[in-house]
Formats: sequence, C-alpha cells, structure tokens
Amino acid sequence: MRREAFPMNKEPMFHMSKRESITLGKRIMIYVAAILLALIVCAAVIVGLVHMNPLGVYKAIFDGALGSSRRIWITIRDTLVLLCIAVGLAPAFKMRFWNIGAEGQVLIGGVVSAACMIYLSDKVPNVVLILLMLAGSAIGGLIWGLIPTFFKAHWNTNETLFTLMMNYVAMQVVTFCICFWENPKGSNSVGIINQATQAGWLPSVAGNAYFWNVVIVTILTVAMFIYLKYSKQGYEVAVVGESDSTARYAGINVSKVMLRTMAISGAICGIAGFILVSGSAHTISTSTANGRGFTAIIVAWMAKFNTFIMILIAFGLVFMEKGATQIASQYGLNENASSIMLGIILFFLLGAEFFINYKIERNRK
Amino acid sequence: ADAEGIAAENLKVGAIYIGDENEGYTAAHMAGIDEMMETFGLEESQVIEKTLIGEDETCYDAAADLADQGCQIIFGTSFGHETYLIQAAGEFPDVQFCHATGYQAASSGLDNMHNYFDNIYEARYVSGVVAGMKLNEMIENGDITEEQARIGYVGAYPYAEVISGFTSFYLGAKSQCPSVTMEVKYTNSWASFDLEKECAEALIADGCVLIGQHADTTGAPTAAQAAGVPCVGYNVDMIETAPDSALTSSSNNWGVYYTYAVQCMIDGTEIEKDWTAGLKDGAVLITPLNEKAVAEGTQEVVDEVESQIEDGSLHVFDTATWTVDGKTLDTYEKNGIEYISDGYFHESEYGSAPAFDIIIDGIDSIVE
Amino acid sequence: MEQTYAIELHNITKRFGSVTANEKVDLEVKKGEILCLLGENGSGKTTLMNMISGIYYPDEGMIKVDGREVRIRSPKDSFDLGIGMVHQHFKLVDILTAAENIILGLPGKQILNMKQVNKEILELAVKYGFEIDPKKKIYQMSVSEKQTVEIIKLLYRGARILILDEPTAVLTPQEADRLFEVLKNMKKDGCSIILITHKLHEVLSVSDRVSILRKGLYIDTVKTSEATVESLTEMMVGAKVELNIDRPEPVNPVKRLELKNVTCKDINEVVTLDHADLTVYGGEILGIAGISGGGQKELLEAIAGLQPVSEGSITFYPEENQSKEIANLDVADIRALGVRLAFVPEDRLGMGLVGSMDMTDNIMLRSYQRGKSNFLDRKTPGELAQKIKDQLEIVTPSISAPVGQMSGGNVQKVLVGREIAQKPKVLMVAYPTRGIDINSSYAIYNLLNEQKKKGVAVICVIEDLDVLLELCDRIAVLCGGQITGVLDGRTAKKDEVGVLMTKHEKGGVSHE
Amino acid sequence: MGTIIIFIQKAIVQGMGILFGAEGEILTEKSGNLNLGIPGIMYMGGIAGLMGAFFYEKGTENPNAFVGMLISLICAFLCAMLGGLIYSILTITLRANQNVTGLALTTFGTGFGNFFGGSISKLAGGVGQISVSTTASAYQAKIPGLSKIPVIGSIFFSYGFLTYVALLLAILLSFFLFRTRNGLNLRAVGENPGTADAAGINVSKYKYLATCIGAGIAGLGGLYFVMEYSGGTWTDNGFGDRGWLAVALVIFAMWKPINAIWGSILFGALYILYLYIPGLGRSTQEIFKALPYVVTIIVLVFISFRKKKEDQPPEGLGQAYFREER
Ligand SMILES: Nc1ncnc2c1ncn2[C@@H]1O[C@H](COP(=O)(O)OP(=O)(O)OP(=O)(O)O)[C@@H](O)[C@H]1O
Ligand SMILES: Nc1ncnc2c1ncn2[C@@H]1O[C@H](COP(=O)(O)OP(=O)(O)OP(=O)(O)O)[C@@H](O)[C@H]1O
Ligand SMILES: [Mg+2]
Ligand SMILES: [Mg+2]
Repeated sequence: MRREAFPMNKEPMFHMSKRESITLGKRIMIYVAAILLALIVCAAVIVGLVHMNPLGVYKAIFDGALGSSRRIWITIRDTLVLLCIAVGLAPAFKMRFWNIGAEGQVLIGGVVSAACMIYLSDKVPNVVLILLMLAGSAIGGLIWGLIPTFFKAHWNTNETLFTLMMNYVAMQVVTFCICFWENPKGSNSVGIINQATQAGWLPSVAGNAYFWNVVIVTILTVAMFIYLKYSKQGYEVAVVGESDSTARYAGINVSKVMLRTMAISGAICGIAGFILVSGSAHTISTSTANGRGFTAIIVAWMAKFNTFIMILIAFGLVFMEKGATQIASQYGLNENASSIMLGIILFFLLGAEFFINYKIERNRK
Repeated sequence: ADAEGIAAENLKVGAIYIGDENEGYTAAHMAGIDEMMETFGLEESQVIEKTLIGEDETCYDAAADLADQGCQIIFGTSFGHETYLIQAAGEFPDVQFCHATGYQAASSGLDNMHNYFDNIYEARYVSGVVAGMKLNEMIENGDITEEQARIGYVGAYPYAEVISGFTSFYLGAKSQCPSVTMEVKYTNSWASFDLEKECAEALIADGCVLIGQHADTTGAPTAAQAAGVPCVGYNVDMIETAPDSALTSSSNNWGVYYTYAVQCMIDGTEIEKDWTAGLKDGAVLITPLNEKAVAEGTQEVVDEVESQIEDGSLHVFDTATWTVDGKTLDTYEKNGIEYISDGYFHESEYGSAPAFDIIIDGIDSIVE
Repeated sequence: MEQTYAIELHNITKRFGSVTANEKVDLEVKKGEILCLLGENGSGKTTLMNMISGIYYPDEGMIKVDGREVRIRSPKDSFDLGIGMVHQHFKLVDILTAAENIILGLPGKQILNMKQVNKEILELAVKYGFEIDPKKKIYQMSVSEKQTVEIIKLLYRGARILILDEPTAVLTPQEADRLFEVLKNMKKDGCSIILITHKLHEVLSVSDRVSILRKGLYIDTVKTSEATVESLTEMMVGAKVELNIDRPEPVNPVKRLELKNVTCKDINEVVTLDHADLTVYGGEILGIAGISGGGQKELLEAIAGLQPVSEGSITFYPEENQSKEIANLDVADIRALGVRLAFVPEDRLGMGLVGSMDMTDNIMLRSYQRGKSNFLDRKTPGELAQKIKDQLEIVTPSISAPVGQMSGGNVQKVLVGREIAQKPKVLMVAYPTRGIDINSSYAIYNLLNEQKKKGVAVICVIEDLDVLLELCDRIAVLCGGQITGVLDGRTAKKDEVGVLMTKHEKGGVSHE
Repeated sequence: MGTIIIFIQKAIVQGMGILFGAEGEILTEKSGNLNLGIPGIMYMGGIAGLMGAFFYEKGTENPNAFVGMLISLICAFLCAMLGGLIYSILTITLRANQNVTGLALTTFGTGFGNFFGGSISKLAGGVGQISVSTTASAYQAKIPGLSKIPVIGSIFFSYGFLTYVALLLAILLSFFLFRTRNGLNLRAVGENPGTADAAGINVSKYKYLATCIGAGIAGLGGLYFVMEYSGGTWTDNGFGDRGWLAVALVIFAMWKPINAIWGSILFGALYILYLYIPGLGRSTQEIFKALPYVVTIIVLVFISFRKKKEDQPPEGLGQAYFREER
C-alpha cells in the first residue's frame, strides 16, 4: 500500500490521558520524587549563592526544624496552627468556595481573643475566660467568613476576591484596635497580655505549654475528616461543590449549605486565631497570622481535603520553613531566601500533581 | 552579674533584629555588633544573629533558642521585643538580656534584664541646627518668607521616643531660625517606604519647605529630592538617595553600647540597668554634611553646638527655649518622677528610653 | 474500480483506561452522501467522530481523507482537511455574537471588519436556506438558533465533510425537518455528511447509507433503501427486539394533583405559564405536548417547587380525602410528599447529576436525607445503583466510575432510573428518551407503564408525538403557556394535537 | 487649591503602578488564567529592572540614561515573564490549580525581590545606598515645556514616560481585545477553551502568550515603583499590597482596560486620601486605609447585583483545560 503522509502531520510523540485511579504507593513515590527534585534545585540555588557544601545545607535544615526539643516543639506548634487553618479551609474548598480570606478570619479570631483577655481577665474566672475566648474567636471568624458568603449565596458575588479584600480590612481592624491597646501609648506594641497573671493563656499541662494546642487541633482534624467523608452535611458540601444546579434540583438549599459550611470554615479559622493568641503569642499584631492563611490554602488544596494528609503537608512546609530560616541565620543568608526555597518546593509539589492525575504514554507504532 | 568574667574566646553573643540588613535601623545595629566583634576579635561563629524577628512569640522563641545555643548575652533591638525578652530572662537567669529602646528592665525585678538607648535627641538637635540654617538661607534668598519657614516631619508613631526626637530637632532649628514652625504626620509604621514618601509629599503639599524624619526608610528623602525640598534624614547617610536635598542625617553608633556590654561580660562587671550615651561618647552623631546643599558656614556652627552639648553648657530641652500654650513649663511629673529642674527637662536621665512626650508650641501634631 | 471516498477509517481503536470505546472500526463516507451512524448508547459513535475532528487521537488505525493518509492531531488539522463537526454539546462562546463565533480561529486580516463578515454570513444563509441574525449574542439564542450558528460556522470555513452528533435530540420535529432540508441542500452542493441520531425514522428519511456500531465494534453498512426500523434495530442490538408500547387501561384512577389558574413568570416578568388548569390522576400517564418554550418545563417545575408560582393553586392529594397545597412549597418538602421530577436538560449533566461522582453517590442524591442519623448510608444506594445498572443495561465499567465519563445516553438512564426507584406518587419526566437509543427508549416506556400500573400518576413531556399518542392515556397540549386542550390519548389524532400546539386561543402571550 | 492639585497628581502617581499590574492581569484573565501571582511578579520585575540598571551603572564609566533605561526595561519585562512562564508551565501544561499556584508564585516572587534587593544593597554598601540615579533620571524626566503650564501641566504632564506608556497600553489592549482577530480568539479561549479548541485555536499557545506577556506588563508596574516612584532604589516589601490592589482593580474595571485607567486613579486616591484629610486621628486613619479594599468589595457586590453577562469574569476563568476531558 502506498503511504503518502500529509506534510504537516507528524505523529505526536506522546499522548496523555487522565488516570482513572492511582495506587497510594505510586502517589507517594511521585511526591517523594518531587520533593527530592525540589531539594536538589534548592541546594543548587543555595550553593550558587553561598558556595557551601549541600550536605551541610540539609543538615542545617534538619537542625533548624528538629535540632533541639525546643525547636521540635516550635515546629509542632507552628504545624498545628497551619493545620488548624487548613482544616478550616477544607470544607470551603470542597464546596468550591475559594476562601482566600483565612488570613483575615484568623486575625479577627485573634483580635476577639485578645479583647477578651484585655477586658475580661479580672471579671471572670480563668476557665470561663478561656471558654469565652474560644467561643468569641470562633464567632468572630464565623462572621468574617459569612459576610462574603452571604453575598455569594444571594447574588453569586465572586468570593475569591471578596475574601481576599476582607483580609486587608481585617488587618486594618487589628491596627485600629492596637491604637487602643498599645502599651505605652503610641508605641504600636501591645506586648504580652496578662504577663503576670497569665489570664486567658492556655495552661501548660505537665510542663508542656502546647498541650491544649495539640488537643484542640487534633479534635478538629479528626472531626473534620469524619464530617466531610461520612456525614450527610459533608455529602451536601460535595454536591454543592460539584454542581450548584444539581444541588438545587435535588432539593438541597444551596444558600443554606453555603452559609453553614462557611460558618464552620470561618469559625475554625477563628479558632486558629485563638490558638495563636491564647496558646502561643499572648499578644496581637497585624503579623499574628503572618501569611499562614495563605500557606494553609496550599496545604488544604494539596491534601485534596483529606485532613490527615494535611498533617503531613503542613509539617513538611513548616519543617522546610524552619530549616530555611536556620540556613539563613547560619550562613548569613538573607532570610528572604527561605521564601524563595518555599516557592520552589511548592512549584515542584504542584507540578507533581499532574503526574498523579494524568499519565503520559509514548504513542505506539 | 558574675563576679568572674568570661574570656573573649569563650563568649557567645546573640542578637535579635526586627528587620534585616536592608532596613536602616537594623543595619545600624548590625554595624554596631560588627564593631564590637572587631574590638574583641570575636569569630563569626561566636555571634548568632536572628533577623526579621517579629514582636510576638517568635521573639521569645529566638531568645530561648539563642540561650539554648549557649549565648551568655543576648541583645534585642525592637521596642516590642521587650516583654518577650523579659519572659526569656525569667527563664534563663544566667544569661544577660539587653533591650534597646525599652523601659521595663528596672521594674522587671530581674537582675539579668537591661535597657539601653542612645541620646539621639542630641544628634537630632544638631541636625535641627543644620536645618535651621538652611531655612535662614532660604529666607535670605527670598525663596520663602519668615512665616513660611515650616518644617514637615515624618514620624512613625506618636510616642515619647518620636516626640522627644522631633522636639529636639525643632528646637535645634528654632535656635537658628526663630520663626520656624513644624507639622508632624505619622505613618503608623517604623519602616514603610511608600507611606513615608506619601507622608512627606502630603507635608510638602501642605506648604512645608523642609523635611525631617523619624522613620526608617529612604521614603521621605526620595520625596524631598523629587520636590526639590531640603531634608534631614535618620540612621543613614541620605546623599545617595537625595543628592541635592539631603543636608545630613542624625544617626546612632550602637557599637559603643555593644562594646561596653561585652566588655562588662569579659570583666565580670554588672551591666547598667539603664544605659545611655550621647555625642560626648560618640554614641550619636550626624552624618557628614552635604556640601552641595547646606547653608554656608554650617560646619562651624555645628562644631560649636556639638561642643556646647558635650560640655553641658547647652541643654537641648532648656525650658527657656520652648513653651506650652504660651507658658514656660517649670514642672513635669511622670510616673512619680519630676523631670524638670535646673531650667531644663532631664531627658534620658531616669531611664534610658526617651521620656519627653510634650507637644510644645510651634509644633502641630495630632496625638490621640 | 477503486472509488475515492471523502473519508475512510481503517482499524481505528480508542481506549479510555479500561473502557474500549472503539475497536478496529472501519468506516467509509462517499462524496455527496449522507451517512447515518447508528448504535446504542455508549457504542462509541461520538468517540469515533471526535477522532475525525481532532478532539481525540486514535490509539491505533489510520484515517484517509480524499484517499490520502492523514494525521489529525487537533481540531485545526481537521479544519484544514475540510472536516467540521457539530458536537452533541454545542461549542459556542456565550457572550460573543453569532458572527464572532463563526469567524473564531480563522486566519485573515488582524483588524476585524464585522460588517463584511455579517454580509458573508447572510449570503451563506440565503444559499442554504438558514435564518440567522449574525449580531445576536449566543446566550440570547434558542437551541435551534445555536445549532444554525454551529452549522454556518462549518460552512463558512469551507468544510466539505460535516459531522453532526445527534443534532435533532434537542430540536422539535418542525425544527428537525428544517434542518434536514438544509442538509439536503448541502449534499446537492457536494458535501459529505455524517449524521448521528437515535431516531430511526429520521435515518430512513434522510440518509443514503447507514453504518452501525455495537459496543465499540463496527457491524455493517447498509443502503438505506434496503433497511427498515426492525432490521436496523436488530443490527444495533444484536438480537431481534419487539418495538411496541402496550397501553394498559388505567385501573381505578384517583385524583392526585389539581392545578388551578397556575401562572408563572420568569425573571424578566414575562409570563411563561398562563392560568393553567389541569387535573392529574394516579394510575394514568398524562402526556404534555407543545412546541419548545410552550411552558412544559415551567409546568413541571412549578409542581416540583423549582419555579415560583405567582398566581393560582396546586393541590396534592396524598390519599383520598386528604389534600395539601404545594404551590411555592420548598423543593425538599414537595419531594418528601412523593412528588418526583426527572428532568433531562439539554446539556444532560447540568441538572440532576454530578459528573465527577459515581453512580452510588448520584443515586444517593435523592435519598441521603432519609433517616435520623447525621451520617450517610452508602450501602443501600450502592445496591440500588447495581440494580439500576443491570435493569437498564447501563454501559459503565462499574458503579464506582464517575458518571461524567459515561456516554450521553447512559448518563440519562441513571437519571431516569433513579427517579423511578424512589417509588413516587407523582412521577414527572421531561424528555426521558432525549438522546437515548431505541432499545433503551422502549425500556424506559415500559418502566413508565409499570409505574402507572402501580398507581403512580405519571406526567411526561415527550417531543415525539407518535410516542405520545401510543403511550399516554391523556394528552394536555400547551401553547404559549396556556393549556389549549386535553385530549384522550386513545382517540386523538396527530394533526389534532398539532393544531392545538400552535393555537393562541385567548389572544395569546406574545414572546417578543 | 494647590493641595488638591497635588493630591490629584499623587493619586495618579500611585495609580499607574497598579494600572500596569491590572493591565497585565486583564490580559492574563482574558485567557482564562487567574494569576494570583501578580503581586510576586511585580516584585520580580522591579528587582530585575533595578539590578540591570545597577550593574550597568556600576560597570560603566559614564552611564547613559537611555541605555540604562533600555536595559532595565528589558530586564524587568523578561524576569516578570519568567514568573509568568513558571505559572504557565504549572497551570497550563501541568494543569495545577491556578489559585494555589498563584499564591505560591507570590510567595516566591516577593522573596525573590527582597532577597536580591538585599544582595545588591549589600554590594552597594548598605541601606539606601543603591542608587541608579542616572537610569532613574530617564524614568523621572518630565515633558519639558508642557509640565510647566500651571494646573494643567502638573495634572497632565508632570510624569515620567512610563505613565504615558501605561495609559497607551490600556488603549492598545482595549483595541486588541475587542477589535482584532487575535483578541477575539483570546477572549474565546478564556470564555470557553473547548470551543476555542474546536474552532482550531491553539489554546495552549494563547494561554501561554497572554499569561507571559501579561506578567511582563505587570512587571513594568514593579519597575515603575522602583524607578519612577522610588527614584531607583530598593526597600523590602516596598510596594506593600499594591499587587493585590491590581488584582482587585481588574474586577473593578470589569475586565475592560479603559475602565482600569480611571479605576487606578481612584484606587491611588483612596490609598493616600487619609493623608490629605486634615485632623484625622491615628485610629481614624487606620479606618481610612481600608478604603481601597472596601470600595473593591462594594464594586464586586454591585456588579454581581447587575448580573450583566458582559460584566462577568471570563467563564473559563480558573479552570485548566484538557481536551479529552468529558
Ligand atoms: N473522555 C472519556 N473518558 C472516559 N471514558 C470515555 C470518554 N469518552 C467516552 N468514554 C466511554 O467510551 C464509550 C463510548 O462513548 P461515546 O460517547 O462514544 O458513545 P456514543 O455512542 O456517542 O453514545 P451516546 O449515544 O449515548 O451518545 C462509553 O462507554 C464512554 O463511557
Ligand atoms: N439510602 C437510600 N438510597 C437510595 N435509595 C434508597 C435508599 N433507601 C431506600 N432506597 C430505595 O428507595 C425506594 C423508596 O424507599 P422508601 O420506602 O424509603 O420511600 P419514601 O419513604 O417514600 O422516600 P422519601 O422519604 O424520600 O419520600 C426503595 O425502593 C428503596 O430501595
Ligand atoms: Mg454520543
Ligand atoms: Mg448520544
């Protein structure tokens, strides 16, 4: 048979298709490969910048994150906060509600906690105070989350940008409050609140200051997993997320589900603010959330709403961040290098998802 | 604290900075640490510096981590670091904690907690003199009238450190140009380039003909240069940024303190609770005058004023030179301390942190 | 003698994961002919056409155009070869005008001259007998207008081989007839046309030859003149099938629903349902006829609570001597009473199903709220899903595969199967066989009859009047939002219904 | 009176940097990519431009302002495009989630800017010592005669050339999107990539180009802040939240570049308004500083009320496209 190929048409070399499923082992392998690649690139960058032994770099990273029991606990503490926010974001994202506003919700939760500590510490017993702070911060975050949701539910207002803007409004709210709480006047610094009485601080248990942080976040993580996977409400969240019109048609009250879900999301983010203020910082400032609300988005997304996988990812990110900080301080590198490294790692992890969702085959023939 | 000193080669020093080398205030502290290291011949590995540490639990983390790593003396540089350092000081009684700009060391009841601050108001007064002479030149040249001699001041926050700073600057200017007035605007931030620039621009728009600053970036000089208005900087030499406008900057030499404190460690002597030092000790200074911009004869007057301050014949806050609501103040009590005596306000004598927080006549400033 | 075909496929195979959509398929299309492609749902028709139009790339096999072997890697390659496809789901940009959609992706002068383009489009429309307003935006268009745009788009870029995937599934019979006129004009002009449809009478009336696929395999090609409905069905299914609908007499009908003066308005305050009066009985099938936009959808949605009722009442009789007003009640409350709606929208997946979820989770959509527990029961719906899959012969690798990956017709079987499984008191189905192959269509008609025998009040909207007349006990005809008549299904004539469908009795509701 | 003129002038100065960012983002979003990395990309553009000029001025005896300007312009554009390219590879080829990728890019870009800002600051000998005044003078040069005209001169002609580039770009972009064939194709890609693909448009190519060029344009916003606004120096986090304001401005402008012009000036005005209202206390000032964000929210709500189809975001915004997806 005579073959006369069309000049413009060459056979494509590769062909990609969507995977139907992937084994856990393969999935983990892909992620591990991505992290290794990322580390190699990071090391290359660092070596390029400071001309030092890459092995020393890795040791420094490990040292920075887990080098002493204090560092281990700091890493755990920061992981918990990041995890808590990511857990809060999970239901929202599962509903395809782009809550970029965690940063603001955390801040508002923090402000409410701080306000309780400042105004109520001498009026109520400590246990009551802490419970009030917990509830108050949850309600604060909830309200901050519900404002954009209300508009989304009724007029389909774009939530990505609404929540983003709410972050900055929250930031100004904090600055506004600081004008009244600062000590001394005009210093813009609130300082440790109730340093002497420790009123409103999550108490240490058996010498461990972060016992309650662990307890609260663990409960939230497990509860959220069950909620999303096995509860009827969790199922509704998934349906609304997949198709608004189908949900309506199935008799799901979409606005209600949206508001309910974001109330939960906002409240948990608010609680993260409480954990920050009551469980570690004992103060409030505009940097209380410190970008964690944004990093948590990445955590929640990469874990695909599985709160247990979030633990790993949150830990991984905090680990790298602490490690990078250590490199910076050890080798006199500017601290901002850690953002660059974090960015590179995230790029690789995000890119790795492709190989989990798709497979590439060489075309036969 | 110890009667016995620590040999220089066994010393380990920690420093906690709010910013990094890109930010003027921190850069000045870093330079001071470097000077101290050179003085004692310390190795790089003997000094651990932590940059970009916020005014929250990360400061405590950093302090505790430095102590864990064996630092015997730890410096913290930002005002908001103080409570966290006190927390760490309570936990590590064998480590000396020194905090710049703070005021709580004495009242903390902790032996190992110290405050330090330079008498920057002295340098600000001198830089005010430079500004006042420039204003005089402008009046003489007919660029402005006497009434138009108005200084715009970009402040960070309305609190004592800033108020003390701009008042001394104003008094310096007034000592040369009696008709001068001043308007202060706050950025609500220690270091924010754009806010400082906008703030300076708004002041210039409001009729200010010279810009001073107490905030840490080059924002104000940038605005001044663009508007063709003379300016006086802070922390660093601004001539690169504003080659035609920058007159001089008031600046700190923190090396004086760091050398002092580390010397105490070596000698095994007590570090002062509230340390201050000024022009006389070389702890504060003004950067070299910009010959292109300053009025003629400025250097001579500056030298003269400096020597007067150093020998104590000139008091910056001499009550004869300023009034409040048209009246001369002869008493000012704060926290149970009488600050005014012998005809002047005793700045930084009862505590290292500045205490002067009075808005005097001639200065427009909103304090909430 | 070797004849050059417009397009030839040899040995084409395409797999999606574990699904083999096409296996070693051969197909030839002559120049100037209309070839129908026939096959059950999921037999691989759309997939095969997508490979000609560059959406998919075949795993194996060869494609020849005008006798030359070609590689079609993208829609652009396909265009360059003069091939154009109208997809089952339209490929149009909503906010652009018809003309803008038509010139999309074409080479030419950078700066657009829309006047010139509009003129050319109108010329083309006149040539083939279309009606089109080039300046109208797509989102303001009806389905058939959109389809017109799709076809002109192909003609405008000089396509000589046209593929139409189920173009008539969403058209009214009148619109379909108009389309066929156009296709015949194009054929006269020398174009080759591949037409996919499940409506055998269309196959018999317009095509020259028919090719048949079954479960991804190529079966045969026959001349239309030698084929009958029965012979084609047999080839498709692979066995002889009975093609008739029985119509048992209603036993002991009880009043279930009563609509009085029901009026609905859309968001622009235009009346869509105009003082409708209707009574529905359990144990009978009530058909609804009407041209598209006549208010059928609104009628069903008003009953289901999906459409606000601005005037009138809808009374539901759960038992004898019990009554409940359900107008404007909450969707979920109405559902709880046993009133079910299975609406098959034009884009199928848009309503009723969640594409990325599997069959079990989709089945659950209707029943998950059952029970007091806050947690889900996945077992019962899983069993039900398996049952529906077997009963309706749904083609899917498993009940845990996402329904979005199923073929159009199979998706729909899931939808209808689920509603029927809920044992409703009132079952409303709209376009239940839209895009469903003939064999499955009859399966669905039989399911409806079973429901009727169980005493369910069945309301169905079906466009095919022949089916309506064969299946329903009574037929209510809608026109312009008004009910223009209710006929007895056993005695009514087709033209009688036709007249009522276009009758504006009370002066009518104008749609402009 | 004088104050008002200066206020308007400063509002415009503030607005132009945001305008570049918004223009870049409009182009990007029109291709269906929501690039939340714009804030980071602006930093990348800014620092690269500054570094280009810095090394040029350091390495040359008598640096020429025009050459410095060209070098910095090219460096800024290319480096910002690199940011866009990272985003494109991840979201277009590897189909990573757009929002998450964008946020990661912002982290990366901001760190990138501050890190290298710090590095050259060290090279230059300390804080505030980086100065590329020769190059900056090219950016800051005003139109000679016209800028001297009272009132009109200061409102319309007292800016460096980048301001006019920004304005011209808005007009060109508008023309491109709504009057040209490629613009039409691009809009189709953003609205419905499947349709565009079926119409023979190379979806990936359009997305790549729009995203990378969009990033380049946004990078000019960074350059503007570094050169014209800051006079050729670097400060950490010097542009603050303006990158986000640029993203907000896109919505404010309803994806129309011409609207972005006056939108950017309004944003600029709101950004500095508190400084020009006499007698504001410190806490009240803080409330005023929230204005640009609050106004964006109000606009967002307002356009969602109107539900006009033409004012909505591109329909395919935020979604990856895979041809074989069902
Ligand atoms: N992109 C895809 N991913 C996974 N499976 C697919 C995809 N496209 C088609 N299939 C599968 O291939 C088979 C054939 O599908 P196709 O759409 O070609 O059928 P069809 O003959 O057009 O059916 P219908 O008449 O219902 O439209 C089906 O089993 C379907 O589930
Ligand atoms: N969880 C479930 N998911 C899906 N189908 C179910 C479920 N439970 C029962 N079914 C099926 O639904 C059908 C009707 O069940 P049931 O008798 O509970 O109806 P019902 O009470 O009228 O429903 P509803 O409460 O929704 O009005 C049965 O055929 C049963 O197989
Ligand atoms: Mg099909
Ligand atoms: Mg079909």
